[in-house]
Formats: sequence, C-alpha cells, structure tokens
Amino acid sequence: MSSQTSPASQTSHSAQPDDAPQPGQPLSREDLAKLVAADIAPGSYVNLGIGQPTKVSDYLTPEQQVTLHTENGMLGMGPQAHGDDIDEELINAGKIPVTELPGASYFHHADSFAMMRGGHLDVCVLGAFQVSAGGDLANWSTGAPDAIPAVGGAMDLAIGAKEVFVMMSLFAKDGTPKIVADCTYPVTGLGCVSRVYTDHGVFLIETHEDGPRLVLREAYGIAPEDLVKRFDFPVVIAG
Amino acid sequence: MSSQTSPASQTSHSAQPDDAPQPGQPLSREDLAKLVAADIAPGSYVNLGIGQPTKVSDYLTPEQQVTLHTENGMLGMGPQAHGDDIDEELINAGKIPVTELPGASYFHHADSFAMMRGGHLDVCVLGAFQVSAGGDLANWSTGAPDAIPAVGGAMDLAIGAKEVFVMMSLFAKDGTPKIVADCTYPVTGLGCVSRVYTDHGVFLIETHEDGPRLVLREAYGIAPEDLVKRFDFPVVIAG
Amino acid sequence: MTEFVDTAAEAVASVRDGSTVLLGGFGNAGQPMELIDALLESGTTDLTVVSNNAGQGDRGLALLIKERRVRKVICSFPRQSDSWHFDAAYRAGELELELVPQGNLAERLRAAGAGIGAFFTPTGYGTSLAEGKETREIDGRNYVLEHPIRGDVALIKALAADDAGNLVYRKTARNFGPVMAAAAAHTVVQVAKLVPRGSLDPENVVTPGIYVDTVTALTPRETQEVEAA
Amino acid sequence: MTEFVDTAAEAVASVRDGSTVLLGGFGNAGQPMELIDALLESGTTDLTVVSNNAGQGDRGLALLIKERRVRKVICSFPRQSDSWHFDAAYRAGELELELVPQGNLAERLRAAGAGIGAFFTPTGYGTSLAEGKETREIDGRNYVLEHPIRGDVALIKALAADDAGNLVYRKTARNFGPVMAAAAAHTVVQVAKLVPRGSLDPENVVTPGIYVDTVTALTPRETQEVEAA
Repeated sequence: MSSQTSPASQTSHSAQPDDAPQPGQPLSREDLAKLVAADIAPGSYVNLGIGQPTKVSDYLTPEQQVTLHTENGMLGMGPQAHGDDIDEELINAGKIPVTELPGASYFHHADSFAMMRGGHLDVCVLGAFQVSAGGDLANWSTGAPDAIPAVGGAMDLAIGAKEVFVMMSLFAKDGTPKIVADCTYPVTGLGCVSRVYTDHGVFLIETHEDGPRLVLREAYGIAPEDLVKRFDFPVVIAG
Repeated sequence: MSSQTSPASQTSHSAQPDDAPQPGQPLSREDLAKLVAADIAPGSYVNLGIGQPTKVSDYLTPEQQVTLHTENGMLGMGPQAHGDDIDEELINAGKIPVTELPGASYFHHADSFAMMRGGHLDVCVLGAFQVSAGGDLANWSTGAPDAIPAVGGAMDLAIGAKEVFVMMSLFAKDGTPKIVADCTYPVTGLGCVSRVYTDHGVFLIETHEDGPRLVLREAYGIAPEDLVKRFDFPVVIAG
Repeated sequence: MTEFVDTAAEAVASVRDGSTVLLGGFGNAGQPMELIDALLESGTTDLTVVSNNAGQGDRGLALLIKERRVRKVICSFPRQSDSWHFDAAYRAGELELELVPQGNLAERLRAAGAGIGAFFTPTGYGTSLAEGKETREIDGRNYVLEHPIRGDVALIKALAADDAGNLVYRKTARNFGPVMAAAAAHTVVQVAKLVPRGSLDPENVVTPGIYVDTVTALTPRETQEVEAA
Repeated sequence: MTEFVDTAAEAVASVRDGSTVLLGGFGNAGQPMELIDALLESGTTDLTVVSNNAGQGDRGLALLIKERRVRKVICSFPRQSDSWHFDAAYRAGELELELVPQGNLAERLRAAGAGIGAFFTPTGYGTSLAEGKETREIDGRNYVLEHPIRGDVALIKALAADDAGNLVYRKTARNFGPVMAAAAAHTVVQVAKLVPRGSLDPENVVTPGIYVDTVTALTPRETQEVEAA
C-alpha cells in the first residue's frame, strides 16, 4: 500500500531543488513497525489494530514488558498460534488464533470496551485512510455509496487509549498526503490521534492553547523542509 | 412495633358494631413471616431487607428452592453464621455474618446492583414507615430535621425486583393506618410496592387501566368490612 | 430457576416469530452453533438478530439469513470475506441493518441488563453513526446518548453450567455471553458440560444462574459428571 | 505497570492534600484498614472520601474523620450505631456529606472507570435525593441523570495479587474493590498475599492488573509464595 512518490507528484509549493540531500531512505513497513515498537514506553498496556499495526508486536522486546490487549476480551495476549497451539476459542480481534502469556486475564465484551473507553490503555496503534492535522481519524469506511458498512471496534479504538498512534503510508496513490486539513473520508473519531507514523515521516499532533499543532518529528527519504511543503497547511519541523 | 388498636381509635366511618365476629387473631410477627414465605413462588430469587423481612428466611422450605440475594455481592446466601463459622468477609447487607450455600456466587457491587436495577430478582421484601395506596414506599427517613440521613440500598431495593413486598404493622401508634393516601414521610420510591403484609391484613396493590387499586386480600383479627372502614380512601375487598 | 433440557430443539422453543434474538459469539468463538441450527430447524421467522457479526460461510446465522428468516440485524461488523449470504440479502434490500460500534453494542446490552435507561458514550461522536442522536458536552468531552438493546431471547454458549445455572466460559469465547444473558427476557445456553451444584467455586462464577433460564448440554449428562471442574 | 512496595506508608504516598480518595469496603469487609492507618499517619488532609459508610468505632475512616482530615464524604450509609466520629463532625458542620443511594454510588464509580459521561438510573427518582437533578421518561419509566465519581486515588483490599497486578478477592469483601480500582487515576491495593505471575487462572482474575498501580502485601513475600493459589 505504501506508494513511492515521484518528484513530479510534488505540489507547486515546493521551491527547494529536487536534488536536495535526502536523509536516508523512506522507511520500509518493517522499519516502521520497529520504530513504533521502540517508541512504546516500558510497562505500557497496548492495543494493536488489525493489519499493519499487528506487526509492531514482532519488535516489542521482553524488557519492555508491554501487555497486549485484544478488545474481544483479553489482556496478556501472546503471539499468533500455530499448529497444535491453535484454539478457536482463543483468537484476537482479527479472528486470528493467538496464545496466552502468564499473567493474562479474560473478561467479557462490556468490560473490555469499558477498559478502552475509560482511558486505561496507554497506546492504541491503528491503520488509517486519512488523518487530519487536528487529529481526526478516518479508517472505517471509504464512503463508497455501494459499500456494505462495517465498523467493528474502530470507533471504540479511536477514543480508547491515552494515546492513539496511526501507522500508514504518507502519500495516496495520486501523490497527495493522507494527512489532510479535513478528512474527506467518513471519520472514525474526532481529535483522537496523537502521532502518525509513516514511511516518509513521523508526525506529532500536539495540543496547544490555540489549538492542535502538526509537528514533523523526523523525515525519512526526503528533507524535512521538502516534506512540509507537500502539505497545503502548516507543518512545524521539530527543533 | 405492632400496635393493637382499641375500638376508640377507630374512625367515625365505622358503622358496624364493635362486637362483630372477628375472623381469628391479628398475625404475630412469626405468623406474618410464615405467610410471606409461603407466598414466595418456588424457584424465586429473593432479597430480604434488613430487620423484620430477614425473618422470612426461617420459613422458606428447601422444596421452594429459593435463592437469596444480598446486595453486597452474593447469590446463594445461607443462614446466619454462628461460632466458628463466623467470617467477617462473609456478611449480609445488615453486616451480619452469614453462610454460603452450594451453588452460590460472588460479584462486585456494580454487578450486584445491576442485577437489582435490571429487574432480575423476583421478589424483594422490605420494611416500611408508610406505603401509599398507589404503591409509593417510605422507609428510609423519618424526615426529622435533626436526623443524620442514611439511605444505603433502600432506594435501589425499592425499584430492584419484579415484585416488592412490604412487611409492617398496619397501624401507627396513634391508631391510624400506615397505608396512606399519600406518604407524609420522605419517599424511597414511587409506585413500586405490589403487596403489603401486615398484622391485620394482606393488601395487594393492583395495576388497572384507571390507575392502581388497593385490594384487601385477607383480614386478620378484624372483619374485612370493618378493616376497610379504617381508611379514608377506597379499599376493595377481594371477592 | 434454571431448567435443563435434553435437546437444542427444546432449548430454542421460546423463540417466536418476530422475536428479538441476541446471538453470542465473536466470529466463531462463543457462537452457539447448535442452538442456531435448532432455530433454523424450528422455522421461526421475522427475527431481529443482535450479534457482533452477521454470519460467516454456510453455517449458523449465515443460513438463517440465507433462508430470509431474519428481518433485521443489529451488529458491528457484518461485512467479512465470507459473509456472502448477508451481502446478498442486504443488497437485495431484504434485510435491515443497524450498524453499531462494537463497544456501544456491548454497553447497550449491558444497560438493558442493568436497568440503565440510556447513557452518554464518547464512541461515535461526530461520526455518521451518531447522526440524529442526542449529543452533550460533559466536562469538556463530547458524548452521544445511546439506549439499551433488550432481547426477547438470548442464545449463548458457555463451557459449563452447574445445577444452579451458574456459568463459566472459556478464553475469548466469553465475549458477549455475560451481557447478553442479562439483557434478554429468556436466556438459553448451550454448554459443553453440566457439573453438580457446588462444583464451581463461587468466586469464579462469571454468569450467576439468575440470568440463565434454559440450559442444554451437547453431550449426555452422565458422561460429564466425572469431568466436573 | 504495577509497582510493588514494602510498606503501607509507601503505598499511600500518592495521596495529596485535597485528593479525592475512594475507600473500598462494606462495613469492615474489604476495608483496607492498614492503608487507612498509613494515610492517617501520613498527615494528608482536606480529603474527599468516597466510601459506602463513613467510619465505625475508633478505627480506619472514623479516625480520619475524628482528626478532621476529611472535608467531604460521598457515601450511602454514614449513620450507624458506632459512627460517633462522623456524627460529631457532621453535627458540628465540619464535614460535608453527599448522600448517594448505594447502587447509584456503585454505578457512578463504574461509569468513571468505563468512560461513560452520564447515565439515566431509575433509582432515587421522585425522592429528595434526586432533587435538582435532570430527569427523563424513557419507554414509560422515569429516570434520573447521574454523573461519574472519579477518584485521584483508590485504596482497596484484595486477597491476592500476582506479579502482573491481577487481583482476586474473597467472598463479600469484593464489594466496591473492582469498580473503585477502575475509577481512580491511581489504585493502591493491600493484599494478604503475592503470588507468582501465572499462578492465577486467567479465567478467574477479577481485577486485571491494568487497573492496579501499587500493591503492598501485609506479610513478607518470602513466606507467601508457597501458599500460591
């Protein structure tokens, strides 16, 4: 899904020369997962959404002592189950068989979503179609008129942690950023995203008195000054 | 607390001769508890309030298979504990040590009151200061200006069962009935009482299209016709 | 008091045409497949089904939908790779859908069982699924008012029941069972085993028997007592 | 992540002057007596205490009230035969009281932990305790709108904790523990024993460690491991 962007797709705001030095390469999906994993504070309770975010678990270290939550009723979820370990009554939210770690606990759906809604999880990592500069998330529906709608736990996850990290490719196929001034896809939650991890940069959505501020923490495969010009709204480069 | 009424305390509505035949005696507290116990349908889940209602448990038979609930988090409560069986972590809502029967279960306070509020208990038996003809209950406060208020679970119990039975003496010390047109004591709940068991009669509060109807099911120690004249509002004698 | 019946057919006899049926399960985990099969067999129709999903493949709820026995589905995630019977009925306009975020679904069921008239939830605020619903800002956060979902009958699956109707579940198959048991007027449970009264630790009961009306074991009682938990 | 400390004094260090403190217990069952003693010793004052009762005899919460360290009590049943310290402080006008029906107290705590902004409850409708509160008729029944009660710190008692902070309770001492653990920003638990990670059955955990910040055992760990559940 990650789309490499050609210089031709850059907006006219770009006044910098296209051959400006590029600090390294864009992040691969594996590197992105590694980066997110490293950013999760030790001892955190974390929910990893379906798809790309699931890969983050591969890079969490035992020393981090991160406890994984799955919204279908479990804390202390272990890695995917294989072979004889597969138990159809022990699955994650993506309905994939998983394992149980020592110190795990099971609970029913209302308790599980109360845990999320009540703000007890430290981090939730989600995929997205779009994120707005103000932290609105769009990841549940493309809004296509003929699509059969399905939401699952997406809207609960969007508001269900102290911090919501999004993982996605930064640019859409047409070369425009998927971090937008206002979401054009149907939103999942308003002002809920705190960080966006992408192949070309990590962005922080900071809360300030005068409103949210989109900050580029680091750029990958493109100079920060060039990257921010790809947006038609202000992006602050972290100092 | 049961007050014997002298003829002198009868209201002027009484046109019947005072020496009319009395069908038996007023019910003793034990007989009243026995009567309530016998009226509880087999297999019921029941909460017995603090005080006089607790006595009902002495007359429930094993054949009735009644399960007792205590709002501090237990179903399957057994009789009061004595001697070595006393465990200060196994108490009823009156903070009296009790026992656990096979098939019991423990749960937290929110789950316990959800069970009541959700209408899952079949019967709740409560004491009262007053009950109105429409089923309002007053049993938590005398309304005395200098009293320190305390409500506990009274208001939850009042609305916390499919049927709420009240047990009380029928007449106050001044000889007036404690079933009243409108409660003068602070109410605990509105329209929540379905039966009132008293020393002088058992009353049903029936729901009809034109509103609630107070029905005297049976009188004790006084003729039904005489008893209903003690009220300054209509009481129907069951036919 | 909990009744114990020998067959799934007897167990689902309380479902009527037009009933609202709460169906436990998240995917296949905790889905009361044998009860749903019996419901299919029984011929009841015009059902409103409340369930997280809307049937997968060619079994369970998917077949009820295929046979057009379901008038309306209230669920969070109907569309799956193998939800072809739902897809077909929905696209044909022969199935009404009320889409509810999963946590609101669970909490609305919980509210029904707990006697809560309505509650303000942050989930869904500002989204199309909250359109037309009452909203309110409380302490600087925005909420949507949601109402209880009550069932006429709940069909759920548990690991074991004792003679008092107390239930324990197994791993993530617990999911919607406990809240659905409390949210329905009549709760029917299929269990893998029946155990004698007193053999479940009262500290570990998940659904107390007060919420359980009918139990059927998938294997004969006799062979199960020896395995009592 | 749950921290484990050796003394009750360290455990209550998160309580500040002016804090709202949720105190577990129903009567003496589940009351975290040693944590309350440590709070008394710590000298923190101007507290708002949320608890079912308001202290009995000459111990625990009653002593906090006697020493005028409590500004306000939110509870359901302050008046008892031996609540003389509460009675005296209340009559002297030196203690504010918010009286809450017991089930509303439990549900308001539950709402705080569950992220519910407010809820409509039938309990208290038409009574003096609902005066001034918003009411609404829903499906023919009358309800009162109630709001969450959040704590800065919860002090509760459990039977055992494992290394992940998971808790199990004992009999009716469970009472307010689970809802208070979830309703506070920081939850402190006194337990009778600590057990190794993996020794509590995941099916039987009542309060998952995510709700538990600080644990102290009343007896040294070394002597307890052999008794692991």
